[in-house]
Amino acid sequence: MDQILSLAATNLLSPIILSFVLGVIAALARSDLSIPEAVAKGMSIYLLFAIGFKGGVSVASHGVDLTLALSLIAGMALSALLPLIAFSLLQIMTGLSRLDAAAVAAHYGSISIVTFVAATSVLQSSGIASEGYMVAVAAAMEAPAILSALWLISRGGSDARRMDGELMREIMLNGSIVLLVGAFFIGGITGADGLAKIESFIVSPFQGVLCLFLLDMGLVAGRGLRGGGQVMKPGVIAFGILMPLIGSVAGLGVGLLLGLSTGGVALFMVLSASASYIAVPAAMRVALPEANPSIYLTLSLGVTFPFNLTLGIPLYVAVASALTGG
Amino acid sequence: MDQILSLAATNLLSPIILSFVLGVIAALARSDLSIPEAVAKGMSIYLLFAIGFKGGVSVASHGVDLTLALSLIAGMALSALLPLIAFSLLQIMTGLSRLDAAAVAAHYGSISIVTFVAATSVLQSSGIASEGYMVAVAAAMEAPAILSALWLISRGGSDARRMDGELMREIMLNGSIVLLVGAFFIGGITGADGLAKIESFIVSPFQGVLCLFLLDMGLVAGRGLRGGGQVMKPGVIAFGILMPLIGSVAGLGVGLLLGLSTGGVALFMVLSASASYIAVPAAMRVALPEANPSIYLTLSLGVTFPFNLTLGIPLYVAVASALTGG
Amino acid sequence: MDQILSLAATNLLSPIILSFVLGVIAALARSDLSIPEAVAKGMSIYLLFAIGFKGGVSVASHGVDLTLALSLIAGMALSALLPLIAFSLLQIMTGLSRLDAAAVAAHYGSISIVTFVAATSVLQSSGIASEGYMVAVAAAMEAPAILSALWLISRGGSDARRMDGELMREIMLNGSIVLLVGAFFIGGITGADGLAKIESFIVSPFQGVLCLFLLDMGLVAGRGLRGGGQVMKPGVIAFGILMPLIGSVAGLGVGLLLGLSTGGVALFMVLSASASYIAVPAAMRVALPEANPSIYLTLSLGVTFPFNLTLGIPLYVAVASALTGG
Amino acid sequence: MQTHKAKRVEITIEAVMQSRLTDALKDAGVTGYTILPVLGGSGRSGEWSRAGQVSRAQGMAQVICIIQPERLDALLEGAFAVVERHIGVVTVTDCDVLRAERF
Amino acid sequence: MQTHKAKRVEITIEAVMQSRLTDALKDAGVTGYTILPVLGGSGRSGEWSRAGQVSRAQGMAQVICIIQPERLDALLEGAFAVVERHIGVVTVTDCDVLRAERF
Amino acid sequence: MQTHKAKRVEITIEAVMQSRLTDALKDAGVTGYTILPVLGGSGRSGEWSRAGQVSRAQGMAQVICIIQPERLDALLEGAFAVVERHIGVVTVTDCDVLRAERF
Ligand SMILES: Nc1ncnc2c1ncn2[C@@H]1O[C@H](COP(=O)(O)O)[C@@H](O)[C@H]1O
Ligand SMILES: Nc1ncnc2c1ncn2[C@@H]1O[C@H](COP(=O)(O)O)[C@@H](O)[C@H]1O
Ligand SMILES: Nc1ncnc2c1ncn2[C@@H]1O[C@H](COP(=O)(O)O)[C@@H](O)[C@H]1O
Ligand code: NA
Ligand code: NA
Ligand code: NA
Repeated sequence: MDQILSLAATNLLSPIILSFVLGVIAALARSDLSIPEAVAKGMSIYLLFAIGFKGGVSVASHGVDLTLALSLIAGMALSALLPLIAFSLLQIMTGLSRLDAAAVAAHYGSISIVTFVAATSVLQSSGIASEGYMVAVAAAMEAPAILSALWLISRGGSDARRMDGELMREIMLNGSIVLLVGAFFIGGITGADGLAKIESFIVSPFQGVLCLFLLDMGLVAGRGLRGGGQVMKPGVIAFGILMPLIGSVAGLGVGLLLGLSTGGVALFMVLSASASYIAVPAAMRVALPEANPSIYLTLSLGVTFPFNLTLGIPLYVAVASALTGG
Repeated sequence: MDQILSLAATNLLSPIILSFVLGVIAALARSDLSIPEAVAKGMSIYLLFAIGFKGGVSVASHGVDLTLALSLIAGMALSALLPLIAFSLLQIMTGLSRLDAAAVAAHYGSISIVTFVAATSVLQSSGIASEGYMVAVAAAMEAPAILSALWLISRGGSDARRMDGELMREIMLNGSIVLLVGAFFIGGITGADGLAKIESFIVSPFQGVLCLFLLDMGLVAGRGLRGGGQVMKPGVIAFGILMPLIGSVAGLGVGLLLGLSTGGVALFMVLSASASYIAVPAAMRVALPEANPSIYLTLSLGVTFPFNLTLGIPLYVAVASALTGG
Repeated sequence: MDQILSLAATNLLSPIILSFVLGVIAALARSDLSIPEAVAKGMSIYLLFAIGFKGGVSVASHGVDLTLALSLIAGMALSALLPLIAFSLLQIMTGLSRLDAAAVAAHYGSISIVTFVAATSVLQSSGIASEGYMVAVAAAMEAPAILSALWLISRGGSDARRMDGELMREIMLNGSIVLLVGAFFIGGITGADGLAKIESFIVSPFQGVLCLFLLDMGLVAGRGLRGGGQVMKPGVIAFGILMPLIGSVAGLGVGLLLGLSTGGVALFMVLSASASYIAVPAAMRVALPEANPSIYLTLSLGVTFPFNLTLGIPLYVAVASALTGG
Repeated sequence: MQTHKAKRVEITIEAVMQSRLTDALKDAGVTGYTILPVLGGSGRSGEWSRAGQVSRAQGMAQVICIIQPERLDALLEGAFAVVERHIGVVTVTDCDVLRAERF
Repeated sequence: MQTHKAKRVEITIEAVMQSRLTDALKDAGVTGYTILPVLGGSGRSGEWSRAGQVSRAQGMAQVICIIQPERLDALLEGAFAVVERHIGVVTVTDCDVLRAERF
Repeated sequence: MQTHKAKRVEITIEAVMQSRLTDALKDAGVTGYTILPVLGGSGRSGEWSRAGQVSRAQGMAQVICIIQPERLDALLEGAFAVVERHIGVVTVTDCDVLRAERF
C-alpha cells in the first residue's frame, strides 16, 4: 500500500502529469492556449515511431519466442471480449441506448497508445523491465473491439450492414497501427546499430515531447469536459472508472497466465484498462453515425484517460509488482 | 565601452542574430521562404515551456523570498506606467492620432518574450547568473499596459466602453501567459529531478530552436517593413529606438532599487525596453479596432525588436554589469 | 564489387531507407498514414538549415580555395548541360511530346537536396570526408537546368515568352536555395564556436529527423506511383534509371578533373544523378503549364529518387572510392 | 430531390472577433454555422497573409451560416453589431438546401 | 466575357466520410470537385473546433462541385445516399462559369 | 438591413499562380479579395491532395472577390488572362452585401 502511494505521489508530481493538469486547467478556464493540429499530429507520429522502434530493438536483442505469439493472440481475445463486459455493464449502470452503449463498449476493448507510452515511462523510471513486443500487442488490440461492438449491434437486428470492406481496410490500416508496427519492424531489423544512429532523436527528447503532447491531451480533455458535461450522468462517469479497473484485472490474469515479467504484466493491465480515442471514434462515426460522439469521446478522454494516467498506472504497476514478486 | 563593443560584436555574430538577419534579407528580397504558421506556433510553445520550466526549477533550488514579490509588483507598475511616458512622447515626436498613440503605447509597456529569451541566452553564454523568477516578472508585465492604454483613451472621452469582462479574461488568460506561468509552476514543483528527466528536450536543443524561430521573426519583420513602410515616418521610427532606451533606464532603476543580481537587473532592463507583438496587438484589434495595426506591428516588430536584439541587449547587459559591479 | 554489395546492404538496412520503404508500402496499401504538410515543411527547413550550416562551418575551418570557385562553375555547367542529354535521350527512348520531354529534362539537370543529405549521411557512417562547400555546389545546381529547358522549348518555336523577370526571381530566390545558402554563410561566419552552441540541435537529432522525413517522402512517392501509374510507360521508367547513371558519370568526370576528395567526387556524382522535385516542378507549372505534372513528378519522386536512395548512392560512393583510391 | 429556399450568409471577419460573432449569431437564433480558415487577403486596410504573422492579431476566418429567409434580418442585425467597428465583409446569397427541417 | 449557367453544390461533411462522398460523386458522373478545410462549426450535434481534437473523428471538410444544371439531380441523389445517416449540410447555388466545356 | 447587389467571383487556381492572379485583379481595379486554402480536388488533370505533396507545385488556393456588378467584365478579362493556360475554375454568383461603400 505504501508502495502504491509513493509511486502514485511520484507519478502525480512528474512533469508529464503536471503538463496534462495544466492543459485541463487552461481549457476549463477557457484560455485560448492551443497546440496547432499539425504539431500535435507531428508529436504523435514521433511518439509512435519512437515507441515502436524501441520495442523492435528490444525484441531484436532478446529474440522471438512462443510467448510473443501467445501474447498477441491473448491481446486480440481481450480486445474482442472486453466490449461484451462493457456493454452489459453499461446496460446495468446507465440509461444509454443500445447504440450508444455498443459504441462506448468498442472504445474500452481497444486501447490508448498514449496511456501505454506513459506507463512505459513510469516503468522505466522505476527501473522495471518489460517485454519489447508489448508494443506489438498494443497494435493487435486496436481493432478487434470494433468488430465485437458491430456484432453486438447487428445481433440487435435493427439494420444489418454496418461493416464493409472499405471500413475494414480503414481500421486495419489506420495510420497509427501502420506506423507503430512499421517502426517495430524497422527497429527489429536494424537492432542496436540502428538505435545507436537515431538514439539522440528517439530516446533523449522523448519525455519532453511527451510533456507537450500531454499538455495538448489535457487541453482536449478539458474542452471535452466543458462541452460534454450535460451528457455525463453519474452512472456513465462511474462506468468510466469502474471499467478500467475490471479491464486491468482481466489483463492481470492474462499476463500472469502467460508468465510475463513484472513490466509485461503491468503493461497488459494498462492496455486492457485503457480506452481508445483515435481509431475507434473514427470507425464509430462511419459505422454507427447515430451514436452520440460526445458520450464516448468525453468518457474515454475526459474520464478514463485522466484516471489511468494519474491513479490507474501506479496502481497497476504496484499490483503487478506485488503479484509477480517483481 | 570596450566591453560593450566586444559583447555587441559577439552578439551580432551569433547564429541567433544571423538567423534573424537572414530572415529579414529573405523577406526584403521577396523570397518565398516561409515557416508554416503551425511550426512557428509549435516553436513558440516550446520556447515558452522551456523558459518557464527552467525559471521554476531555478526558483525551486534558490527558494522564494521577499524580493520575488516586490519584483512582481514593480514589474506590474512599470508595465502600467511606461505607456503614459510612451503616449506623451508619441504626442510630442509624431503626428499619430490619440487612438494610434494609445495603441502603440500599450505595446511598449508590455513585453516581448522572445527578446527576453534572447537576453537570457546572451547572459548564459557570458556566464552571468540571474534570478529564475524573472520569467514570472515577464508574465506579470504582459497585461497592465493594456489597461493603461485603454484608460488613456477613455479619459479622452470619445466613447467609453472599450473593455469588457470577456476581453479582460482573454488578456489575463491568453495562451502565452498561461503556458509561461504554468511551466514555471511545473518547474517549481518538480525541481531539479523534473529537469533531469526532460533536460535533453528543453535545454540542449534550445539555442537551435531559437535560431529557427528568429529566422521566422526576421521573415515577419522584413515583410512588415516592406508592407508597412509608408506609415513609418521618421518621428515614429525615432520613437521606436528612443522608447526602449527610456524603458531600459526605468528598468535599471527598479532593478537596482530591488537589489537584484547583475543578470536580474539586465533582464529588468530588457523587459522594460521590449515591446509586445503578440498579446497586445490581439487585444488592440478587439478594443481599439480603429487604430491602424500596421503602425504598431511594424514599429514593435520591425524597429524595436531588431534594435533590442542586436544593439539593445549587449548595451543593457554591459550597463547592468558596470553598475552592479558584476 | 564486394564493397559495393556490402555498402548497398548496410545502406538498405539502415533506419533511413527502411523508413522510406515503410512510407511506400503504407501508401500503396492505401493506409491513411500521413504527415501534416506543415510538419513535413518544418522538417525540410530543419534539414536545409542543418546541412547548410554544417557545410559553412566546415569551409570556415578548412579555408576557401580556388577549387571552391571552380566547383561552383562546374556544377552550374553540369546543371545546364545535363538537360540537353536528358532531352535527346527522352526523344529516343520515349514517345513524350517536346513539352513533356523538356519539363522532365529540367528536373534531371537540377538536384534533389534530400538525396544529397542521404548521401552525406552514408559518407559519414563510412567515415569518408568531403568538401564542406559541396552544399554550395548543390545550391548552384538548382536553377541553371530550368533555363536550359526553357531554351529547348523556345528553340522549338511554338511560342516564345515562357520566362519573365518575376519567374526568374522566384527561381533564384526560392525558399530552399535562400535557406541553404543563408545557413551556409551563417555557419561560415560563426564557425566552430557557432556550431558548438547549436550542435545538439542540428547534429545529434539529424539522422532521426531524416528518418521521419523519408517516411513522408515514401508516402508521397507511393501515392504518386499509385496515381501516376498509367502515364509510366516502360521507356519512361527506363529513362528514370538510366539518366541518373549517365548523370553520375558526368559528375564523376568533373569531380576527378577538379581533384576533389573521395567524398567530394561521390557527392558530385550524387548531385548530377539526382532529379529535382521541389523547385523545378513549381517553375514548370508556371512556365510550361501544358506539360503533364504526373509524368515529371512520378518519374523524379517515384523512380529516380528511390533508385538513387537505395542502389545509386552506394554505387556512386564505391566507384568514387575505387577511382580516387579513397 | 426535394430542396428548399434558404439564405447563405458568409462573413469574413478577424479571428480575434470570431467567438464574439458566433455568440451574436446564436443570440440571433441561428441553429448552426461552419467556419473556414482564411489564408490571406487584401482590402482597404492593406494586404495580409497567414505566413506574415507571429500573432493572432491579423488572422481572419470565414463564418458561413445557412438560414431560413425569414430569419435573415435578425441574423444581419446581430452580425452587424459585431462587425460594425471592425474590418470584414458580409455577403448573402440565395441557395437551395436539402433537409430543410434542420435550419 | 462568355459565361454559362451552372450549379454550385457545397457539401459540408465529416472528414471520415469524405472519400466515400467523392467516390459517390464520381459515380454520379461529376467531372471535378474541390475540397476546402473546415476549422470548426456548430449544429444540432453541438459545437466543435479543429483545436479540440486528437482524432480525425470530429473533423469536417467542405466539398464544392460545379456542374451543369441538368446533372444536378443525379449528383444530389448520389450525395444524399452518403450524407443521409450522417451529419452535414448540402446547399445548391446558381452560378455562371467561364470555360463551360470543362464541366 | 440595407443591402446592395454585388457579384461574388470565386477562382480556384494553382498556388504557384496565386500572386500573379491577385496582381492581375488589382490591375483590373478590384478593391479587395480573400484567399482560402484548398485541401485537395479532382478534375480533368486528375486527383490531388495536400497530403500528397513535397512541393508547392501541386497545391491550389481559392481567391474570392466581391465586386460591383459593373466591374465584373474587367475582372473576368484580367483573371482570364492569368488562368487561361492553367488549370482552374472560375464561378460568378449574385449576392447582396452589407456596407456597399466598401466595394
Ligand atoms: N472586395 C472584397 N472581396 C473579397 N474579400 C474582401 C474584399 N474586401 C475586403 N475583403 C476581405 O476583408 C478583409 C478586410 O478588408 P478591409 O476591411 O477592406 O481592410 C480583407 O483582408 C479581405 O480578406
Ligand atoms: N445552419 C448551418 N449553417 C452552416 N453550417 C451548418 C449549419 N448547420 C450545421 N452546419 C454545419 O454542419 C455541421 C453538423 O451539423 P449538425 O448535423 O446540425 O450537427 C456543423 O458542425 C456545421 O459545421
Ligand atoms: N467541376 C468542378 N467543380 C469544382 N472544382 C473543380 C471542378 N473541376 C475542377 N475543379 C478544381 O480545379 C482543379 C483543376 O481542375 P482541372 O483543370 O479540370 O484539372 C481541380 O483539382 C479541382 O480543385
Ligand atoms: Na482496453
Ligand atoms: Na516594455
Ligand atoms: Na541532376
